[in-house]
Amino acid sequence: MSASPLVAFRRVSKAFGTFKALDDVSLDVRSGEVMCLIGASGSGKTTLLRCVNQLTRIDSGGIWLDGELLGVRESGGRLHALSEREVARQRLKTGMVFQRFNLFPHKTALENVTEGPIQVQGRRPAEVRDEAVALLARVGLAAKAGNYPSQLSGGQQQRVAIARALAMKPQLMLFDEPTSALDPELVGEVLAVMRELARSGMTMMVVTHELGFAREVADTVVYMDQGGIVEAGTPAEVLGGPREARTRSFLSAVIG
Amino acid sequence: MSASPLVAFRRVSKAFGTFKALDDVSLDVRSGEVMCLIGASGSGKTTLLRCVNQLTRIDSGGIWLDGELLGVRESGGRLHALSEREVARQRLKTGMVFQRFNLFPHKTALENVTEGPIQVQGRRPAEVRDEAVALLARVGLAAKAGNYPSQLSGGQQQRVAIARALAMKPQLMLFDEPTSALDPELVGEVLAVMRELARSGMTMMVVTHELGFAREVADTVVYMDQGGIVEAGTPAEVLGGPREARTRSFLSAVIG
Amino acid sequence: QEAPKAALPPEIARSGTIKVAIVPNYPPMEFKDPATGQLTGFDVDLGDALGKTLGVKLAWQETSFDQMMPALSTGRVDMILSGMTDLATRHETATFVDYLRSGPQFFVRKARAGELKDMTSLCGKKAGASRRTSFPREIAAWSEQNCKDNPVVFVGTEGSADARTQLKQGRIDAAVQGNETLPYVMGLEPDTYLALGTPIALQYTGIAIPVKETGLQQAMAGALDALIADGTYKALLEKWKLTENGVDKAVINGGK
Amino acid sequence: MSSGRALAEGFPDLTGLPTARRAHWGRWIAAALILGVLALVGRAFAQGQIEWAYVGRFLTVPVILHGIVNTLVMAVLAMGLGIALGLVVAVMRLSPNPVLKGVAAGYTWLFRGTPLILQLLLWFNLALVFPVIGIPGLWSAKSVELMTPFLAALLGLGINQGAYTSEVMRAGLLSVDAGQFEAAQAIGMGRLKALSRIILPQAMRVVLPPLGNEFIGLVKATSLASVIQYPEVLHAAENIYYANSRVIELLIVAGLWYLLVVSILTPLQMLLERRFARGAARAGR
Amino acid sequence: MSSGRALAEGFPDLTGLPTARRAHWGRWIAAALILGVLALVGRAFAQGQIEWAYVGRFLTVPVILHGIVNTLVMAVLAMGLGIALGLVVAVMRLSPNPVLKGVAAGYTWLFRGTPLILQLLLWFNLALVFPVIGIPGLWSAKSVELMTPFLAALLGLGINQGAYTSEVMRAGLLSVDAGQFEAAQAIGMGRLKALSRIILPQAMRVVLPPLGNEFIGLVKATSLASVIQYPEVLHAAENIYYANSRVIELLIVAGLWYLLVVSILTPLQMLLERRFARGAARAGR
Ligand SMILES: Nc1ncnc2c1ncn2[C@@H]1O[C@H](COP(=O)(O)OP(=O)(O)OP(=O)(O)O)[C@@H](O)[C@H]1O
Ligand SMILES: Nc1ncnc2c1ncn2[C@@H]1O[C@H](COP(=O)(O)OP(=O)(O)OP(=O)(O)O)[C@@H](O)[C@H]1O
Ligand SMILES: [Mg+2]
Ligand SMILES: [Mg+2]
Repeated sequence: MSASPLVAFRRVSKAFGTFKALDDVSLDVRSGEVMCLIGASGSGKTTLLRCVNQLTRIDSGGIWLDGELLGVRESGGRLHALSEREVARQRLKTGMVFQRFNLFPHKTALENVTEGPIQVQGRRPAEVRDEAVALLARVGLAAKAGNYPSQLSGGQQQRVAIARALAMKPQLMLFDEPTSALDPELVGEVLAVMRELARSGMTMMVVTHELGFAREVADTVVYMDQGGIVEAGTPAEVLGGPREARTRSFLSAVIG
Repeated sequence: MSASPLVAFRRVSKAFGTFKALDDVSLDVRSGEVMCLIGASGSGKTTLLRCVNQLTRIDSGGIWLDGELLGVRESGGRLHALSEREVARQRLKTGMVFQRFNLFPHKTALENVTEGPIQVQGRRPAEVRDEAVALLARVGLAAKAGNYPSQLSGGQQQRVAIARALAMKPQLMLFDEPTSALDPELVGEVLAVMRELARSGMTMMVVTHELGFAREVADTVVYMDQGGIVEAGTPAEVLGGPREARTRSFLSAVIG
Repeated sequence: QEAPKAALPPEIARSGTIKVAIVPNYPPMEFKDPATGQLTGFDVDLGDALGKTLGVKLAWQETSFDQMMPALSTGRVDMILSGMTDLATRHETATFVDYLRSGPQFFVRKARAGELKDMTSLCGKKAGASRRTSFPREIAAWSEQNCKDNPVVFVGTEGSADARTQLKQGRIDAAVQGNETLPYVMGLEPDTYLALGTPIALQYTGIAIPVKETGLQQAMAGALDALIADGTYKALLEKWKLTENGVDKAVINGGK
Repeated sequence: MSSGRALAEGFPDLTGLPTARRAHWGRWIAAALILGVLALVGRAFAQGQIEWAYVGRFLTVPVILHGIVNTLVMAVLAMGLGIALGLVVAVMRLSPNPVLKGVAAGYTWLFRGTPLILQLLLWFNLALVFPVIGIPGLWSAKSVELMTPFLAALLGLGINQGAYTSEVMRAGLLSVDAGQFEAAQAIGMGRLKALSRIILPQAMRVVLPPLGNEFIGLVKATSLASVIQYPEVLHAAENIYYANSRVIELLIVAGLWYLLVVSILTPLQMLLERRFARGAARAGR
Repeated sequence: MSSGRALAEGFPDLTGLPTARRAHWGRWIAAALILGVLALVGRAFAQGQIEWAYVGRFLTVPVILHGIVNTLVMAVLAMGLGIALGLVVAVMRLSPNPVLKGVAAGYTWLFRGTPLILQLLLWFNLALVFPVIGIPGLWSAKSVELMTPFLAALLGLGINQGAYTSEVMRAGLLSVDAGQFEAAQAIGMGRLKALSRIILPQAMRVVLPPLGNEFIGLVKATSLASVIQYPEVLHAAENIYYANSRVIELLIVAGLWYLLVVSILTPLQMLLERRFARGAARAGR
């Protein structure tokens, strides 16, 4: 581990009221690494992702992305929150895929993908369009570019959401249970796209309950419980022979 | 089968548009009989019950309840529809329990039970109250009389719905999948109440997917398909050794 | 001839226009010709003649009755020339240059001429007049004097047109309007109305000018006297059938 | 917490550092600006040509007090009429009979489509159309005697309100689950009883908030009845300023009263809403 | 169909018998009564003291046509102002800053709580409070010259409308799923861009129907601007009846025009609604 990690969490804590959603978390994600986060409901997985994307603001500690401290600037021994504009700039380095897709319902699949590059990055529409069409083709939806989200199945919508995030050319992709709102027969098509993405070298943090996917694709599996990281290692280590009792009982419950 | 049946369907048909929901159905229900209706979705089970209760009006044929022709009067070789008031009177002979409970949300459990006797039958409130309390006790909800439906679990709501129907002292109870909107752990308490009711001698028509209940409690099991009765007999005959191929394939799918 | 013009306030002399508020709802004093929509009436003719004498143009500003006095206070207009009755209560805000004498007069429907022969036959009856005028008080005063304990019942209406509408329906027995307007109104609907007796009070109608604008007051009074002297005034009176109502000379604040 | 992996060096521990709260300068400047402008406006009003002494003097004179009472009486009665009509019309619109349906739709269209002031004047001047009203042979009366300002205002406001209320009611009735009507039928209730005891009380939850708005609107619309001599508060204020020319001052008096009434009605509405939310607390649909 | 069981005797086969349709006497009698009454009313109107010739003659005179154009121009502009204000105020009410929130709530309370006619007169007579308006040292103007009937009507109607519209907008903004805002943030949009490109277009679906009602109300409320001499259609009608005393006839002329406008607006609203339902066709939430 000589190269500096792409993402570094150091002693990150976050509480909602008195409830500690993240409790002193430290973690590295290397460039090109695919990390799967698993854990029971309420263990803080979503919160961890949202802190990287600054949809949630952390209480203490620090997160560095690509060497840059997120959300705050240190000066004179104090931390100063960044402006909305600076936060928006930092967000561009990450792409986020939500559990409930959150596609823009009033825009077609293509418009969903081009919206960010054109409106936020201010790039030339013609050029962006071509890229977007290519991206949609990459997620297998070339034929659906003109469809509105309501005219797509859940799996198709989630693939558009992935294309939308990729269109911003992020360095890191965040997935929050991307398949858990899907009917079982649609899960496969989304996982296939993610698998392809992993193979292409994208750094990914994936919250998922799909242990098969984790076992096959992840470089690292992280098991979380009660806002903390209980165990992290290769899929073989964490899923195959967990050291911690908590991990074992969780895995046996999930596999059933 | 010497005594006249409590309910008699003769050549009953009902179409919605061009779709035949009931197709020339003839059937007898004896007084005191517990009849379970089974069949695939869309086979016409609900429609059959609703015709007895006149929530749905039949197209042709006749249904007699307690010797009285329902919904129409014959005179001069023609059938004349009864007035709303006469239909309401005929409805009092049946009690209906819906899949989705349909309790009155703005009234307490007790008020739900007393509403009919006081408002429709015009009986003395004090007397009705005492009976209603006894009925709630019978379905195991003496302690919940003052609760609003929103403060009750699904199983409790359904038991209140049964008490509400019983309060009208019907001759026939109709149940339309009374447990299928319930979480698995709540199904038992409702079936227990129905079992007790069957034992007390109430005539019952029950649409259900609970084959165990049918096997144990029913006198007759009727299998419906495409708006018609395919097979009817004792639970042992219909569930144990169905004669018809359609029944066999349905049963294997359900138990499967 | 030079005197009135010299009295004009410098600002008006410079701009050459006087802004005048007018409410065109009081034929024949001022109204809009239904056919052409043009502003017309005695006040309009008189104003234009006054303007000519003074060598200025009159800019007529149509307004509503409620809005006339505020318009004078805010300086939106320089004066009001709109059949306004000179009342002592109004002297706080305005000084009046009186140009007509008139009096509120009862009139009834011709159909009831037999029953309502003279003014005293109105005692105990209902009489209506615009509540925006001083007529309510004058009717009360007249009733006090002439009817004793069988007073005229006053009904305040939205305007004189409304009073006539109510008279036609028989909602009121008599209406009161300034006698200067009666000939015109009776001409509109011939054989409908009948004037009763004589005016019940004597009032002045004047040009309202802010109290502190003494120069404008002098100019107007002077110009009016000039018109009276050269016969223009008399010709206008004849044109609008107002010969009964003329004054011999401009009066300042003649109202009580 | 042990993560089982070595962590890269070079990222300092920030947990000890205090975080300076970001000052939202933009927001606070905007707020300060607005407050400043409000203060200026207030000062100007206090110093302007408005004589506040008049406002104070006339705020509680008997005519004005009487006017505000009349306003409230009329608003309450007209709302009552409007609700009754609105309910009947809403039920008619949902009926299967095409004639009833058409009449109900026409009523809504006509009375929502024409200005209230016209409707008031037409009612008040009904005698132009029907000089005599009655049941031939049985009873009759001269319309002008029957159609007092009070009755004309009540009919005009109430019937106009009925057109608006019918739409609110219709939405309310449609919001109640169809299963409720069937459950009521199943225990032998007729249409009317089911409507009054089962459907309506549940519809109230949806109906009350817009009805509250409508009522506030109606309180203010009552001022239009001044054109037909109904002595409501604006009429009273007008009568005073016709005599003393203090137009703006008297209008402010009326405005303050309206503001008071509206301010009282809002919490009242909340209370009613809570009353009808009975049993729905945790329905969690 | 074989039921496998013997059926009891004594129940005749009714399938051959024709069913006499039940005549809904009650309903048809009600309908007939209503139609009868309508016919009578119509006849009375035709025969009453209303001179329909006048209605016909004045329906299309230039002053009236000019009036209805002015009505529409004012309604459209005031609605525009109202929507802009309503949007800003709605966003302010949802902001975390307590001052902005308070100012927004106060605005809604004040302008919804006072009669529109008072607001119109206050704007028109602003010179009572501010004789001169301007930026000190830079530019100034006499208020009475600035505050024409047109501008006063626009401000009065628009600002009042803004108070109502803000509530509609607030409901609309709240109706959009919070995930949409997060998704917009996630692709790097700022607050404003997210609002204008993502949230608002979706809120329109919820906002349009009540906004349509508000606009119809505004068209009719424009008639109040006649007190400050804005030459809208009712003002034009009044000017004519002051001269010829045909009060009811001219009011009917104005009423017919309003009715026409409202009748045209309703289908227009439908069209707009369909436009903004883009993509929502089968969302099936
Ligand atoms: N905005 C919030 N306000 C209050 N509590 C919150 C908020 N967001 C999350 N929480 C709480 O923080 C805890 C951790 O939430 P988080 O969503 O990170 O869990 P998770 O591991 O993603 O669970 P799941 O598998 O259910 O998505 C939960 O108990 C949740 O209730
Ligand atoms: N009111 C209606 N209008 C049109 N079609 C109807 C109506 N009610 C029922 N149907 C149709 O009639 C058929 C029979 O319906 P029914 O509800 O009786 O079936 P079921 O056996 O109760 O099925 P399930 O197990 O799904 O409740 C279905 O295809 C249904 O779509
Ligand atoms: Mg989560
Ligand atoms: Mg069913």
